[in-house]
Parts: sequence; structure tokens; C-alpha cells
Amino acid sequence: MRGESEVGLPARRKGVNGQPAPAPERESTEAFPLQQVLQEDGSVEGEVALSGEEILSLYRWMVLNRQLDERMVAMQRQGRINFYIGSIGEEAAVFGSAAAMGPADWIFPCYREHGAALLRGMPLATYVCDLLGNAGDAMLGHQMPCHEAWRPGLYASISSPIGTQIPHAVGAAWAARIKGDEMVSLAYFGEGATSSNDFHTGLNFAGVHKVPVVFLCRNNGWAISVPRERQTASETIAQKALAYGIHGERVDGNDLLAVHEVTRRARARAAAGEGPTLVECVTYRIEGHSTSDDPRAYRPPEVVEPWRKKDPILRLKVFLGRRGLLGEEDDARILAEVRETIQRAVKEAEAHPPKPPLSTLFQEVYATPLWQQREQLEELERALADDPRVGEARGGRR
Amino acid sequence: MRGESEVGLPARRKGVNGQPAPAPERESTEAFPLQQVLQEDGSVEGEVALSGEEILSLYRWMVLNRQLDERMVAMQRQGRINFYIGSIGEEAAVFGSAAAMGPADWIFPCYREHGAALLRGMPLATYVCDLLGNAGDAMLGHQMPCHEAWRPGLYASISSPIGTQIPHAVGAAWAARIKGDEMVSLAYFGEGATSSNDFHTGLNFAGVHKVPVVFLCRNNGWAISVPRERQTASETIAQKALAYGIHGERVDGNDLLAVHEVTRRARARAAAGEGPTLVECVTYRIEGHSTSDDPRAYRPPEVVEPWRKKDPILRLKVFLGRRGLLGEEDDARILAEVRETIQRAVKEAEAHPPKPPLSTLFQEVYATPLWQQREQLEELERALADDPRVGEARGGRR
Amino acid sequence: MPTFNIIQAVNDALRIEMRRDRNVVVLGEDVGKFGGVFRATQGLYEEFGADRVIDTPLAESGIIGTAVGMALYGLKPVPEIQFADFIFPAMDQIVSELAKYRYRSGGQWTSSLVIRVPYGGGIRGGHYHSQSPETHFIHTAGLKVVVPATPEDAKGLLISAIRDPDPVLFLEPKRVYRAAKGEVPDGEYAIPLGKAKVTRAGHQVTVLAWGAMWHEADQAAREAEQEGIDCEVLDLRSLQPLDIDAVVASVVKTGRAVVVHEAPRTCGFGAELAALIQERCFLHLEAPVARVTGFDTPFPYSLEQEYLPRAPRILRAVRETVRY
Amino acid sequence: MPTFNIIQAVNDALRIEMRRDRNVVVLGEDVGKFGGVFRATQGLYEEFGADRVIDTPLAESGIIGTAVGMALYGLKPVPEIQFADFIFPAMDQIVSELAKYRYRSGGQWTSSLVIRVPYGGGIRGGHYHSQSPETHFIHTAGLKVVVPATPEDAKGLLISAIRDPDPVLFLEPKRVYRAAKGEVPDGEYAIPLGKAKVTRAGHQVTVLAWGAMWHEADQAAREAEQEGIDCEVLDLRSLQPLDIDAVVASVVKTGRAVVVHEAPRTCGFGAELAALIQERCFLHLEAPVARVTGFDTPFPYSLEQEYLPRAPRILRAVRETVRY
Ligand SMILES: Cc1ncc(C[n+]2csc(CCOP(=O)(O)OP(=O)(O)O)c2C)c(N)n1
Ligand SMILES: Cc1ncc(C[n+]2csc(CCOP(=O)(O)OP(=O)(O)O)c2C)c(N)n1
Ligand SMILES: [Mg+2]
Ligand SMILES: [Mg+2]
Repeated sequence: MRGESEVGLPARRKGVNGQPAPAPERESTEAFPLQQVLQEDGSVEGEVALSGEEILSLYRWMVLNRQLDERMVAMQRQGRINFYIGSIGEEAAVFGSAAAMGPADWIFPCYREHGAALLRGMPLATYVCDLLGNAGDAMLGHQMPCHEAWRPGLYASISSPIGTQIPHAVGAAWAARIKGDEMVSLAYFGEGATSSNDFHTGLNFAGVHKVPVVFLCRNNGWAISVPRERQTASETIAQKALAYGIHGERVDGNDLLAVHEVTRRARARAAAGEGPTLVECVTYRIEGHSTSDDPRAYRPPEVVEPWRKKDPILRLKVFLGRRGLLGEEDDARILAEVRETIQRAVKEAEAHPPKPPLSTLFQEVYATPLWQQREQLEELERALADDPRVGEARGGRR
Repeated sequence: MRGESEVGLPARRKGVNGQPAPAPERESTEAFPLQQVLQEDGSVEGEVALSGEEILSLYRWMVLNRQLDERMVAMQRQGRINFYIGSIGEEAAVFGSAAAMGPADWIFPCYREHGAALLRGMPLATYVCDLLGNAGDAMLGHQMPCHEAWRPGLYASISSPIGTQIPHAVGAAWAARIKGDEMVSLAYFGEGATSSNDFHTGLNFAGVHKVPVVFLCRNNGWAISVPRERQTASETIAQKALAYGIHGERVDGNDLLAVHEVTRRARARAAAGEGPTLVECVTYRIEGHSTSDDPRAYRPPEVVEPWRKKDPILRLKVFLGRRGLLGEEDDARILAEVRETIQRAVKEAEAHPPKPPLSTLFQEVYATPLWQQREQLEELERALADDPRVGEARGGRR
Repeated sequence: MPTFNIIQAVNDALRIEMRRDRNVVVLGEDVGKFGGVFRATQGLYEEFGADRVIDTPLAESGIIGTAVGMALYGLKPVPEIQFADFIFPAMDQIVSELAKYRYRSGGQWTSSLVIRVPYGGGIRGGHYHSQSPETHFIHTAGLKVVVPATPEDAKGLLISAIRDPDPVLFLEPKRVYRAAKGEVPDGEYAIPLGKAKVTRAGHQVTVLAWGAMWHEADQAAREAEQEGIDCEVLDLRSLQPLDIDAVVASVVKTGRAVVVHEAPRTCGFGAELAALIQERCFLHLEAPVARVTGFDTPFPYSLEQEYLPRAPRILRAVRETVRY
Repeated sequence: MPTFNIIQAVNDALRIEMRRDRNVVVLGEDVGKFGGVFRATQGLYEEFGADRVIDTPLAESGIIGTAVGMALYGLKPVPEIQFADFIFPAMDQIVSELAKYRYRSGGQWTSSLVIRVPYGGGIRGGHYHSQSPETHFIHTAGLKVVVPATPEDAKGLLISAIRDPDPVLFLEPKRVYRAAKGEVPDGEYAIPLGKAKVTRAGHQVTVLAWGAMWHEADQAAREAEQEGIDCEVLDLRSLQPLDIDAVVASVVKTGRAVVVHEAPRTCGFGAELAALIQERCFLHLEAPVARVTGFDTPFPYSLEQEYLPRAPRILRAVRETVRY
């Protein structure tokens, strides 16, 4: 089915007696090569736009994010938080892209881009409060862990349903253009999300109206237990851009410099009115899907090994070392500092009362509560006053 | 944005310092040329698989379908039916594809393929009964006109929501493969439907599981008032196949022979386990969307003119004439016969009582009515017995 | 005051709000040059241009999904869903996103917009051009649901909906789109959401209705009067927020209630009204709250007049309730 | 008889039906090798292979849409929606297609399948892993809605659902997925759809519940007994068809009723039950039908225990209803 004979454009020009359409696989590998700057040995091909300080600062962020994820998983194991979903191994895809956007650009995250929220100024303690769902939670304890929102950083609200943020990113950027603002939105999602209804409508609407948006797909190979090849038959995710008449790019997602450059260029095109770009970051989900998942049930540990060698942080460290921007002791200091920072943030967060006040149950459903919510709050307050068990968890049912 | 300089694959191989992805438009015109057999002057390029008799018989069907559509629109104007949606100018896309499928293949229609139902043996009078929604309606008066189903012909049920039949076609063909039957399903839809959620999931599921199905898109240039170019930015519909790793073909939809050949080939590939094909039939909606529509409100009559010259029936007539298979008098006889056939069918259909019995309201909601339906039927019968107005339409409210 | 039908009233409200506030935009299928299949957006494309009157591709999920994003950025989108029956592809964006965006972000973000939805039967549309899906949205916390019955209310309620801080489903009774005519005040005026209207005062039985069925309830009440039955008729106008005080006040007075709606009976809004009334007026009730509704089937084609809960069936229920 | 939890009972029912009927297939996200995120399909992939235990791409609309097509062709698909909260992308395929296929083709075509849907709160999942969407489907004519509360019922009802000629939503109470254990008969047995179960006989007040909340109702009834209040508890098990006779018989006897459900109160199934009871038992009612439900907000995260209508709140309503 994929044979040379099947391309035969001349035959096709002759019309229906020609051969079937060329196999898309052959198209795509040519049209969408994997773009790299930082080789796996830490050497560089092509020039680098970012300054040494900028790279070093992003390295620091990636280290912090990695330490944070490991610490939070440990806290989940200790029962101090109920759930966690990290981005171990995908830090370059997150920070490389987020750092390439402008300060006025909006970010529409999935649930593995908390790094972008921190980069945009969300206090670490506030982030931890969201995980705890305590009285300090900016989300008022309304959402489960890892569903943070941070408006001051133009970082939208995360929802669990996959793909829903994609059309939001399109709408916001479209609105900005209507208002005459220069704003390009960045939408994050995994390769599993490319199967969603909202991926299709989001990219199609953006294509038709040339909306200034960057669609960033973290292709980490897995959607919980479903491998990339059972998610879609297209050889690359990038080629899906062809269905919407928009640009597509495929980049090594573990290469901070390449991700940054490709995103920067996509943003520039969008801002110049040349329309949206679908960026495929090829990376890998080294850990389980979340703390609720056990990957051993569906994938042999061996398959992960080759990817550990491609660790985006290690690669960047070697590069920075070579350039004389990072020595072992600097690195050790960074590690110590970020651990200390995390330690402090956890302490600060856990200082808040464990539960938000009862009234938060009914807050922000509507701008002002309706009579139903007012009555139900009173009803609940009375019930709780009579019987404290109304507010207590019970064993066996959790 | 579409400049030569932007292709630069070598540059791209060098990585991110290269240029953006090649503009999809340039890809597609090469990869998906418009396939033709029957030239507009009636001459033929390439060989023809169908026999003279087969072509003549399909010509007759197309003439009947055209006459039927014109007659039904007239009956709607006379108030004898409430609504009609025809396929004038799109007959080749419908008959060319339907005729290329096997007798055991299932058809999942949109609402312009009643021709396929008739070809599959739906009696013309039964079809007219559906339009009338009378006591002879096989749909029990449950659906509006042009939403016929015809199980004996393996012709599925039409629903108004756009695109929903696409995953059904995939599921049925998938089921056939699971059961070990050789069955390829044919899904019809317009280019507007390519924007729907179900187009995306249907093609994606079919691609991943190599389901034997032919996706036939009648690209007739319009979705009510929305022109093709505002439906999607991809230059061709066929190239959307690349997003799903499946075959794509683009064919002149007013060329019966080309549509037949491309569909036949797609069906053969599907049956051979080579997976689904997206076939784009380029045609045109020369009339209004339906009898409820007035295209003058959104498109100047002139734009339609060039397409009248491409009439699929005229083109086929010239071809048959050249081959000595159809003389003027034969053609006149065919016309007279089909008109007579339609006349008789309308007469037969209108002989049925205008309304189905009251009990049909509650039939086929569930295999056996629940207590609610039984009670509600009794309630209605009592009400009707006391006051005949319960069953009468009222002026001004229609 | 000009005499408008409901379509003209809706069109007038949209034009007034778009002139008043540059952030108001209209989007949907065929709403641009064509002015919408019901012509409710006619002339807006010419006056406000393609940037603010947007023809979208054929995807309700995309219409609502992008509208949510526009609203987050500060626009006030007024998307049109061509027929209520076609709102289901957008269900996830409405239920999971639009309704919960404020709540889930702890109020950091709000996404307020107005979804215009022609709904209801009686136009020979069969079950895909006739449904009344209000229950789905009333049951979804975070949404408001408004249904005008007259041109004057259509204009005043739509203006309020557009100025409201919460997402609103604005259901337009297409059965009486053109049939319901009336004088409509010039210029802007807002009718508050959540206020029912007593359209006929009476003391024997309360009839609760909205949208197209309010006209049937009104007709039934006139006929009841001939029989000496004195009905109080309420046009609820807004189902969420519901004017519970007006409902309770009327039923406490009459001691009897009949609820009318087109949607299927089971889990229709009539069930919620009956539940609320028996909770709050239990000791005043002299008869069960009666429901005159569409049947528990899809909406039919040929027998739609039999399906609709029109005046004759409402009158029967009124008689039975009064005689109970 | 083995002791199973609900997940094991569901798994057992699926295996039995797949062995009995080659047309039964399972599909959904992660249901294959992984055996489902709740492990309800564990071992089926190994026994029946990739053809009959299908991992799908991430699209609920595609899962239901293709399942409808499979059913048309004669298979009996049992799609799994990973969490009830994620059923909304499939709403159009369920409401517009699955529910109406038989009706709209005049019975020429039928599409019968069983959608397995873990639902409900109490697992610290926040509003996207906790909702109870039954109202949407009970309101949609053409669908059946079944909710087991115990392992024995889960197995017997799922077997009946798979053999039923109509499309069924099978809502599984994930809060008690593992907590609810009990003896489950070996081999096949079918518990008819539409039959409620009187799990405790009493004469003072009827408590209606289903799924996870039935356990809370049962608990409340035990506590009420300590106070000398004698409750009759019904586990409805099937919401559509509803066992109206059992409900009416009990309320006619007790004259009082309390309905319990997790879903938000407004337009929840409790409203329909209250409406039906006051329509059919009006002269027997000694107190209004009380509703103990989730609140009219999205499902919360931190305060979910406060949100859920658990035993203490049910007990309050029982007391108030008896004292009314
Ligand atoms: C609509 C919907 N269906 C199912 C789920 C359950 N679910 C949560 S994450 C996930 C996989 C997502 O994979 P991908 O998009 O690749 O993102 P990744 O987790 O790999 O970053 C699934 C199926 C969901 N959240 N939403
Ligand atoms: C989900 C949905 N949204 C809107 C409509 C209203 N509608 C009916 S036909 C149509 C245009 C369809 O265009 P296309 O798919 O190109 O088919 P064509 O009519 O051109 O054959 C629209 C928008 C619908 N039927 N279903
Ligand atoms: Mg992934
Ligand atoms: Mg079209």
C-alpha cells in the first residue's frame, strides 16, 4: 500500500486510470522533518537565538519543575495531597514554548503545563494551595489538584475534559484581533487531544479566519494506556495542519532551543497575520499518566529506557557545561536553591486551614447567588450545626 | 506566505533555521489533481469500465431523479408537501458512487441521496409517501420529508444533524469485519459536514482501525449560505485524508464515469484491507439549499451559470449520443416514461389517508411502549374524543 | 411605537446593543450576509461588518467554544444556534466549559455570553426542528435560561440577557416568531431576568406557561372564562432564575396549578415546578399540580398538532383541576 | 457464592455475556490491555481479543457514534465512558441518534447497546470526575437508565441491559465500586429492568434512592430506627422504566416520601418523582415530598462531603417529614 508505484503523479494526471493517492506517510516525512538544534550529545546545529542567561534561567526553571513534580508525587504518596499529574521529561516542550511567547499573550493550558503558570508569576505557594484545595486555594477548593488558573499571568483555567481549551484559545485571539490588540494565544494539549471534537473545530475555525494562535501539541506517545499509533493513523501530528490549510511544524520536544525557536517563529507568523501553526513537540511520558495510574499494567518498562537518555534537562546541562555557563557546583547550588524554594512554599501553603469556608460551595456559580443557592447554604449551615457528621468524610467510601 | 522560498526542504532539514512548512495549498494541487474521464464536451480520456447498457441505465436513473426533484418542488409550491430538498446537478456524484458499490454494501446517506435509495429498490410511491408523511409512510410519519430510510436496500436512516451518519458507517463496516462479512459501507455527506465533530472522529477511528469504508463528500460549494472557502481553509477536501493517514481522491463530481471509477477503486482497496478512502466529488448546488431557502439573499445568480454548462446529465447525453447509444427520440421516450412513472407514483401515494393513525405517535420509541406512553395515548384518545380541535392545525401558528 | 413580530424585536435588540457596545458580536451559521435562516440577524452584517457579524463553519461545538474564548477576552458574543435541536454537538462546551468557567477558576475568569436558540414545534419540522431542550440547561448550574413569549418581552429580555454577567440561553419560540405581533417600545429598555408576568388575574386556578405555549395557555384561559372558570395565567419568561415568589403567591391564592410545556413530560421543567409548588404550598393545595406537556416520545412530524399541548388539552386539565 | 465488589460483578457479567453471545463487544478508552481505569474490563482483552475488546481514540462522540453503527449491523456493543462527566462530547450521538434511530426509521432500524458509565461523587474527583447526569437521559425518550447499588444487582441488571432490545445507560456508582461488597450468584441470572426493590419495609415514611445514595438512605433508615422512626426504603434500580407501581404502593401506605439523589436539585429526577407522587397519591400525602440532593452548583472538590446528600442530611429530612 505504501509502494513507490503508488505515487505516480503523472499517471494520476491522466485521471482515474492512474494510481491511488500517494500514501500520506511518504508525504509527511518529507514535509515535516523532526527539527533539532541541541543534539543528544549536547552539541548544537545551527545558530541559537536565546542568550546564555536566558537559557540558564530556563534551565533553572526546568530543574525547579522537575524537583516540584517529584516532591508532589511524594506528598501524594504520603496522603498530603490526593492526586498529582506531572510533566517529568516534558519540561523542554513546556518552557521552550511558553518562553517564546510575548508577555501580553494568553496561555490556554492542558494539565501538564503548571510550569508555564509559574513562569508567568503564579506564586509557588499558591500553586501548592491549589493542590491542597485548602483555604488558600485561589480556586476556592472548587477544582481537583493540577487544575490551576492564574489570571494575573494570563494563564487560563484548566478543565479535565480533553481538548476543550483549544477553541477557547482561538476565540480569545480572534477577540483580540477584533479589538485591535496584538495578542497571540498559545494552546497546549497532548496528542490524545488531537482525536477530540474540539481539536477539529478549533483548528478549522482558526484556519478559515486566520486567527493568531499557536497550537502546541505535546506528543508524549501515550494517552493513559493508549499508544500514539492507536490514537491516529497519520504518521505525524504536524501533518494534520494540512487538513486545515494552516502551517505545521514538527520539532524535538526534548530540545529546549528547537522548541523555543519553532514556537517563536510560529508566534511571529501569527502576529504578522499569516495565520495559525500546529507545532508537534515529539517527547515522551516517562512516568505514569498521573498518581492514579500504574503503567506497568500496559507498557513494559524497557520501552521507556531510550527516552531517559533523551532527558531534556540533562541535554541542556551538557550544552551549558560546554559553553562554560554551568559548572557542577553551580548546578548543585541551583538544585539546593530550588529544593529550598519548594520546601518553603509547601510550608507556607500548609499553614492555611485545610478546608475553605462553607460559603465557598456556593460562590462564583453565578455573579450573585440565586435564591436556590442562598436557601441551600442556610439549609446546609443548619444541618451542620445540628450534626457535625454532615461535614465529615467516612471510611470505606473514599 | 505561499512563496517558493518557503518550501526549502533542505533548509528545513538543517533544522529550525530553515523556513516554515510548505504551504498546504502547494502540496494538495499536486497530490490531489481533479480526476476526469468524461470531458465537458462529452469526449472521453482514458478507458471506461462500465458497459454501454450500464451507462445508459444510469443515465435513465439520473433523468428520473432530475424529473422527480422538479416535480416535488412544484408539489411543495402547491402546498401538497411541506418541504423538499433535491439533488439537481449532483446526480452524477450520487449515482456514480452508489452504482460502484456491491449489493451487500450498506449506504449511510445524508439528505440528497434519495437517488441511491431508489437505485436500491425503494418503490417510488413509498418515497413519495415519506414526503407526504401519510398513512403509507414507512417512517410512520415520524420524520420530515427527505429523511427516508429503506432497510431492504441496506439504506440507513437519514437524520437532520449534519455528519452524524459518518461514524455509523464506520461502525457498521467495522462490525461486518468483526463478523467476517465482506461489506464496505458508503457514507455520503456535503463539504459543510467536514467541519462537524463526527467527520473528524469517524475518519480518525476508521484510519486507526483500517475500517472498510468509503467516505464520499459531495463538495457542492455551499452549506446553505456559507461558501466552500469559508467552511475550511484547506485547498481541497481530499487532502483532509492526510490528517487521518488514509487515502484521498479528488474527482469531477459531474462526471459519472470518473465518480464511478474512483469509488469502485476505493471500494476495492477497502475490501482488500487497505483501509478507508475519502473521495471528494467536486460539484455544485445550482438550486437553493431546499424549498425553504432563497439563494438570491446571499449569492448572485451569475455565479451559477458556468456550472449549468457542466450539467452531468447533458454531458452524459452527449457522450451516449457520440457512442450511438442514445438518439434524440430515445431520449424523448425516456423523458416521457420517467414522467409517467412519477405521475403514477404520486397518484398511488396520495391515495393513502393523509395522516397515520394516532397510535403511531407512540410506536417504535421503545421496542414495547412504557407505561408513560400507554397512559399518554389513552389520555390523548380521550381528549380527542371530547374535542376534535385537539387534532386540528390552527391558522397563523404554522 | 412600531408593531413588530418576535424576529423583528430580536433584530432590533441586537442592533441596539451592538450600537451601544462595540464588544457585542454575533456569530453562527448563516448569520452574516444571509441574516440567519430566520432572518433574525438581517442587516447587521451590512451595518457592523464581517468582524462583528461572523459566519462560522458548520460546527456548533466550535461556535460555542470560540465564543467562550471571545468572552474570556472581554467580548460579549451572541452566538446563534440555528435550531435548538442542533445544540447537542455543543453540549460539552456549554455544560463543561461555559457553565463552569467562573466557578472552577474561583471567579478569576468569567465567560458571559448569550446563546440565541430558536426552539419548539408547530412548524412541520419533525423531531430535528422542533425540540424544547430547556431541561438540560436549567439542570446545569451556572446557566440562566430565558424564554420570551411576546415581541415586547423578546426585545427587553434579550437586552437584559446581553447585559447580564452570567451565561444565558435565550430560547426563541419559533412557532410564533412571525405570528406573535405587538407594539414594541422604541430604543433601549431592559426587562429584568427572573420576573414572571401575571398576564391574567384570576382566583380559581393558576396556569404556568412560557414561550409559544403561553399563547395556548392564554387561549385556554379565555375559553375557560366562557365556562365560568377564572384562571390566573403567569408567563414565567425566565426559567432560571425562576420567579418563585410570583409562583407561590399565585398558587397560595388559587390553591390549584396547571403547568404547560412542549418538552416531553418526564423530567421536564413542569416536574420541577410541581415539586416546588407542593414543597411550598402543600397546605394550600386543593388538587394535584397538573402537567399538560409534550409526550414522552421524540417530536413527531405528521401528528405534531396532536403532540403539542395546545389550548383544548390545557382546558381539559384546567377543568379537571378545578373540579378535583 | 463468591463475594464480589461492584467492579468484579460488572466484570463477571461482561465475561458471561461475551461468552454467551459472540455479538457482544466492548469498546472505549483504555478498556483493552489496561482493562479500564477502574479495571472493570480486566481480563476481557486476553480472553476475547482485540476484535471484541477495543481501545479507541480519545473521542466519546466517536465511541458512541461507531457503537451505534455496530449495533445497526447486529453487534451488541457495550461502550464504556470513562467518567460520566465525559459523556457530553457524545451527547449528540446519544440524544439525536441512539435514542431516535428506531423511532425515526419507523422501526426499520434499531440500534440497541449498553453504555457503561461510572458516575457520582465521593472520590475526591472534583466536578469533572463526580457528576450524576441521569436527568439528561431520563428526559430523552428512547433511552433506558439503570443504576445498580449492590454487586448482585450490578451483575443481574447488566445482564438484562445487554439482552434488552432498547438502548440502555448503565450508571455505575463508583463511590461504592469497591466499598460495596456482597455475595453474587455464580453464572448467569437476569434481574428485570423496571423493578424497584423494597430493601426495608416500614410504615411511617418512604425513602426513595438508587446507586451510591441508596447506601446512605439505608444508613439513615437504621439511624431513624434508633429514634423510633420506621422507614420504608426503596432502591429504584431502574429510573427509566420506573417502577411506578412500587413507588405509589409504598407512598399510599406511608403517606410520606423523601427522595435522595446526588445530582443538583433543580430538574433532578427527584423533581419527577415528587411530581408523580403528588399526582398519584395526593389524597394520601400527609407531608410534602422532600428532596435531599446535591446542591445547585457544580460538584465541588474540597467540600464534597458537605455537598453529598449523606445519611445525616437524609435523617434530618426524614424527621421533618414525619413531624410535618
Ligand atoms: C473528554 C475526556 N475523555 C476522557 C478523559 C480521561 N483522560 C484524562 S487524560 C486522558 C489522556 C490524555 O492524553 P493526551 O491528550 O495525550 O495528554 P497527556 O496526558 O499524554 O499529556 C484521558 C483519556 C478526559 N479527561 N476527557
Ligand atoms: C448539526 C447541524 N447544524 C446545523 C444544521 C442546519 N443545516 C442543515 S443543512 C446545512 C448545510 C449543510 O451543508 P453541506 O454539508 O455542504 O451539505 P449540502 O446541503 O451542501 O448538500 C445546515 C447548516 C444541521 N442540519 N445540523
Ligand atoms: Mg499524550
Ligand atoms: Mg455543500
